[in-house]
Amino acid sequence: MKNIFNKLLIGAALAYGVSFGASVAVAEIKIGVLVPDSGPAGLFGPSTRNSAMLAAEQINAAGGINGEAIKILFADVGVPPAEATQAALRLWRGKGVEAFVGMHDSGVREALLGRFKGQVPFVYTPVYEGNACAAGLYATGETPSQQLAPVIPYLMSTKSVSKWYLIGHDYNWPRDTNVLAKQYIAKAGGQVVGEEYLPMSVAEYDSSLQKIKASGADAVLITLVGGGSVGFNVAYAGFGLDQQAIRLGTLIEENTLAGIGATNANGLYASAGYFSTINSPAAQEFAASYYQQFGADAAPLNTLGESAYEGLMLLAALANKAGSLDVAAMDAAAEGIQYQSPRGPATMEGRHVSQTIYLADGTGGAFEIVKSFANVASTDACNQ
Amino acid sequence: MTELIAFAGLAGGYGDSQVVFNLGASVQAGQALGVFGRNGVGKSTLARLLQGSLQASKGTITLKGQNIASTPPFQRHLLGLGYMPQTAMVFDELTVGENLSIGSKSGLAEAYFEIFPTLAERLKQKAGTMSGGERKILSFVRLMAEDTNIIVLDEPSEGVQPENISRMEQCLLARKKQGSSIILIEQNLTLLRAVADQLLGMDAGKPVLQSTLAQTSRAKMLEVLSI
Amino acid sequence: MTPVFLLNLMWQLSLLAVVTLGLAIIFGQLRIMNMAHGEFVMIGAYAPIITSTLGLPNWMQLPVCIASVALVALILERAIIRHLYGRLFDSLLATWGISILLREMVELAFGRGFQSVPLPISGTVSWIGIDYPAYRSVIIGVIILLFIGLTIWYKRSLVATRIKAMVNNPELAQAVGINTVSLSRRCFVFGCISAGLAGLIIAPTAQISPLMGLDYLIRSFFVVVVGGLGSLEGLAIGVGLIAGSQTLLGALFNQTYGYIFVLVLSILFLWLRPNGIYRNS
Amino acid sequence: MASIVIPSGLLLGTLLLIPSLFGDFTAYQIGLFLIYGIVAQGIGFLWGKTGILPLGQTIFFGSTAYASAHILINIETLGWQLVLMLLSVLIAGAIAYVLATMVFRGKTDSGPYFSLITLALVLIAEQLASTSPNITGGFNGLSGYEPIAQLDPFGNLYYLIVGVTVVSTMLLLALNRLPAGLIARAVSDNEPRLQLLGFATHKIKGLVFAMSAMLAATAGVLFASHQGIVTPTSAGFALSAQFIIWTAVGGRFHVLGPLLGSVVLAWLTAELRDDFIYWEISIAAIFILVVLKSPGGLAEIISIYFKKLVKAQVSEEPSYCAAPNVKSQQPAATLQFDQCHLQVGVVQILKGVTFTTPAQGVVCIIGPNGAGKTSLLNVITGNLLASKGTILLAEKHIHCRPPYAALSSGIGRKLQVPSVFFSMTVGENLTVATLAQRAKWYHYFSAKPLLWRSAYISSLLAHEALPLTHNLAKQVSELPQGHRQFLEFAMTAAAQPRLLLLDEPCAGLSTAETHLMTDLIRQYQTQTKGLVLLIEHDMSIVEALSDKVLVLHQGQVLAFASYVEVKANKDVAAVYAGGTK
Repeated sequence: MKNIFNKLLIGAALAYGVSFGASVAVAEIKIGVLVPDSGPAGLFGPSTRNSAMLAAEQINAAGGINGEAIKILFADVGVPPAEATQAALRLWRGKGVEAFVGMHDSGVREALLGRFKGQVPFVYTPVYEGNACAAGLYATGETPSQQLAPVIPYLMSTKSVSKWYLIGHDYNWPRDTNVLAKQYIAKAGGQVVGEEYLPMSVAEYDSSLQKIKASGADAVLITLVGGGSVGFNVAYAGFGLDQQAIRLGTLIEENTLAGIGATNANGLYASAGYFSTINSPAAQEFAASYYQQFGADAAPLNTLGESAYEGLMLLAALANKAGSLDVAAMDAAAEGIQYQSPRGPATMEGRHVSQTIYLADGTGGAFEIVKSFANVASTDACNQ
Repeated sequence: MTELIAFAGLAGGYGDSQVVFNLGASVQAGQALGVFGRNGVGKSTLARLLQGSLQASKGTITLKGQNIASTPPFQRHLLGLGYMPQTAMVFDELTVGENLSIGSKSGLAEAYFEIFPTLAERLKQKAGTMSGGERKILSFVRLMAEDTNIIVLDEPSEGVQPENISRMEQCLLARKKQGSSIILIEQNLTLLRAVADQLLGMDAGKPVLQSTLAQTSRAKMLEVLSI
Repeated sequence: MTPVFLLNLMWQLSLLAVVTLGLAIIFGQLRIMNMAHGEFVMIGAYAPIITSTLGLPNWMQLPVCIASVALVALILERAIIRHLYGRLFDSLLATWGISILLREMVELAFGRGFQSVPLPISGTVSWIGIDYPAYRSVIIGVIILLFIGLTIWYKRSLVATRIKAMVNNPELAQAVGINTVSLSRRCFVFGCISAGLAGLIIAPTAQISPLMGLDYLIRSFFVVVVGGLGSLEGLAIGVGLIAGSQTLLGALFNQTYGYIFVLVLSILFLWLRPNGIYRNS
Repeated sequence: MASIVIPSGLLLGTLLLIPSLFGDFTAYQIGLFLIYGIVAQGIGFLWGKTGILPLGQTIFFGSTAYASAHILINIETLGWQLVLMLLSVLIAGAIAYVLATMVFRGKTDSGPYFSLITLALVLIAEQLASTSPNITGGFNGLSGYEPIAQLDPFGNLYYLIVGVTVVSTMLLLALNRLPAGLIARAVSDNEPRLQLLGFATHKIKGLVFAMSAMLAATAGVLFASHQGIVTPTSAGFALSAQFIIWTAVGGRFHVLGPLLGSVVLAWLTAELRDDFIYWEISIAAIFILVVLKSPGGLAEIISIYFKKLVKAQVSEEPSYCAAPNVKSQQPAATLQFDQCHLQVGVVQILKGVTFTTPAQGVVCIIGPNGAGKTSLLNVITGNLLASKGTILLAEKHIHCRPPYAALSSGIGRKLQVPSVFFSMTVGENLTVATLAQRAKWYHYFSAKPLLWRSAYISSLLAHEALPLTHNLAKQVSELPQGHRQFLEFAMTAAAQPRLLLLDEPCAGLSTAETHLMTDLIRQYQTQTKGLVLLIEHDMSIVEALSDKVLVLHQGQVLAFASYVEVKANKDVAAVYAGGTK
């Protein structure tokens, strides 16, 4: 209960504090960071904000962008595209923001691209379906090819699985992901025994689980998102299907795993560019300063939240190399640019980031990295 | 004799419009007050003021010596006030049996099945599917079976067949003998004169005749009705 | 029609029945179109989390669930709902506002993240020749017993008749000595508690987050509409049609068809049989 | 006219100043809110006037947004683009009309069910939009097109939006002041009465719903150009719910209310959402408060203060003009019942009623309560359908048509408890009644018919004693019951039906008023030379008025003869033995 009061107090403080918080800026570069504060993705808001603040601090400590300090301004984009666009435009047109880092869904991205029209650099950071290409757009997030190309053959050989069942929500990202998944599975000598898409509005998985059971699948690729993923995985384990087939998810991160619960996570694998339990020095250091700065009970780190850090790091690297925040200059400088991050070394290729991909085992309720694949390039990137 | 219910200077209506003015009477145990008047003169409004679904804007209502002007209706019932409305007099969605068991000590109603045998046959029927007259009888029996001794009836004989009206009359007279007070609003003068001891004639919301039955001829009552 | 399918169907039916019960009471009996129904399910599902936050033992989940839902329901009834009896549209709008309010409150208190409640009974049991999750098996039994009890109570109890009477004819109800103010309040709180208990039952088998309520609202509404207001038989038929058709179509084709079919079915009922399929006459 | 031009002009002026005062970004924002406001205005008109609450306006908003995105992608020439967009708006209206008339046909109580139907439809629409990537681009939406006529959303497109907003506002303001608006208000006020005045209310509801749908659709067209992308959220329930909240808080009874609600709330949301974590809670709380305490919303509150500031002009006596004749004045005719039965549920109300009236005169219907008198009138008007037997008026079957068709076949009816339009003034009530059977469709869109005064109504109002004559500007809700009897009588008689059905017109009248009423009834009969059917308890009135008396008892005709004969009839005496009358 104490917790509740604390949060109420913080809320009140925020409400009062904000108007006084704006400091007088002297020769600063303002960067808009677009975070989901509301809606279903709202649970990623806090970790995204924190990661972005950490990145800004470190960028400034290292001399800023082209010698100027950066200041980040947040906007809530966890809302429908029309409202999200407005929030972003308010920063751009109203508050003099010169570049954007965005962590939001693809609908909002498309809406923003229609407004930015290459006039302002825009780093898009979350896991997404790939193939988004536009002037001034740079994607740091994992695309399906990166998450699946190395992981599927690895799991098939080490876990001796071959019969895959693909299940996802009925929209672009899962469908695009599964198109690639089917290629990789076929290439590794496996077969797809079922493919299914559920409407977002349905919270009932029994018939899908029955189909999985009947299909004799020994591996399930999950592209359900958020609450649907939690509900599915809980029911999955309840039926004892974890004894029949391993699960691989490309958007199962720390929050989702917490919702699934330790007892339901047996044989649940996740593939992503970041987990809070990566044990490289860079990742350890990042996590340590995150929890030091924002408290031990800060929103747990995860690949979506951390991606905002990546986005700002890439933006700084790009702008420094280009010598300005001019889109044409940055576009020219983009190819091959490298930067270091908690995820490991990263290289921009085709406006997407070639990066280390981690495979983690969620059994027991916490991700344990079982394998890392260095420098995985995206085949869903843009042709130069 | 004890006075069970009395009201004085009673006025009230709906919203801003006042419908009845300065009504007063008192009824002893074992006595009946008959209220009559043409359609729309405010008789039902008086009944609703007494029962409590309308709040009096002026005046007092005393139930067994206790002022109940601001007591909610369900408590008036618990104090012994029974009421049979003119319209919507039964629970249409409930069966006859449920209508009879809802407000009273169950079992009492059965005594009346001998008098009104049609009810006993229809215990499982929904009250709303019965005709107007049958519903009146159901509502009447429901009221009779209740554990109340101040009884307000708003046009119980409306649409009821003559033989059943005389049965109602018998029931009411029996209740008077048992010491209940009755306020009977009626247009059927035969029933009214058989039951009432005092009379209150109303026109345009005001009392126009207030007397005992003995002193009031039928002709005088008809005069009130065709003013 | 495999045995597993039948058990799944039973699970879905009993789950939807217990989730809808609260709405059937509040919408069906009190005529309050409670758009915040899902949020009461949600609060009930948070009961285990409240219990562990307070450091109470696990067996306290049930009392904590009842107490917390009852408290919220009581406050809302006194502050808002009691003004809405007999105002159907306004009840829809105001409870929509309430649902936002409750979601945001829970979010402030427990955060946006998913919560997880471990199964109180784990493993599977063997039924008619197949392994079925033990918790589900027990809950199916409990819900069936609960509804048998409820049906008997509903048929016999005077309270049920009095609620019906109150909704049917409030003025006469008062005249026969029913305290309608208090009866409506108790009825509303009871409906909310039953929604909360449904949440508690669901908690170990579903996602728990402040946004989960909407999952349970829409289907419950259409169950009540299709079945007809105000009777357990109607509730049963509604549950059977909605959960049955969705489960069947989900198994035969896919979930999207099942979902759209349920919506189309509801529209047809609302249009052609607005009083629902079951009318006791 | 001033009441339309002044607010619209002020609105136009204010909106035109915004870009230069606050810059093009604010104009862009306000542009979006105005688009939402247009949808809300449509909802406000529908909900505020007819009482129908649509929970799925984004069906129309979203589908025309998608349609116009496709048009902008695939069609090159501006002319064709505009034609197709207009077509999509019209299709939306047509679909809405068909939907509403189908649902409302034959029912007056389907309001809540209609709302739930629109809710289910919007859920279907959202589902289809997000899972049909080939048509809608799926979750990521449809984008990559230029706005209409290459208008810049940060520049000239704003002026187009302002233009549409002002046109929509003027349209609605004008409708409010035209007969069409009056009729729309009458629907939610008293639908059964409007039907008895010969209006097919399900079609009126359908038309108003179609209009609100077309406003939503027009806004959807603008939205596609303004945003450059259309996603399933534009066709979703969440946005629909927002529209409702904005409409309610802004005020559904005023044309500018929903616009104000949308702009203010959406703008505050955009400004406060990021920083004030209690914003959503505040909105919810405000919304609940409005629903409970102030159904008129912001607009109502503002207009109360406004009226305190600005003194209302003394309105001069309007100059009335002669109303045209009723569409078809039918000759007097006999009413014929043949073995007519009526069953409701399991109750037999009419059991083989047979009689034939003369073509002219006053027929009084008497009988004990529950004899079936009012039900008899109900089967004549079609409010209840006879289960067996035939009813003929002028040799034509009339027992199986809806109540709204009664008046056009020459049947007017006054109900037992005076049924008038309670939220209107006496004058407005009379206007609605005067429009009945006289106005052609275009008359509803012209102000002049509001000043129609038929010769008959003028002659009625000429009676100094008539309690309506000096109360024309008074609200009906302030009128005593007795005066409402006169109003309803006047409204029923306004179309001069050849068969006038009056259910206890003298109940609750004083002696003098009773005399006036009986005089009026007699005068009506002599003037029109038609038939009056009158239910009456008071035998003195029956004696004074009746040419013939129909005695009903337990659903059957006990006697049908002159007053003297009936009075001497033993059966009749037996029925009334217990009573006074």
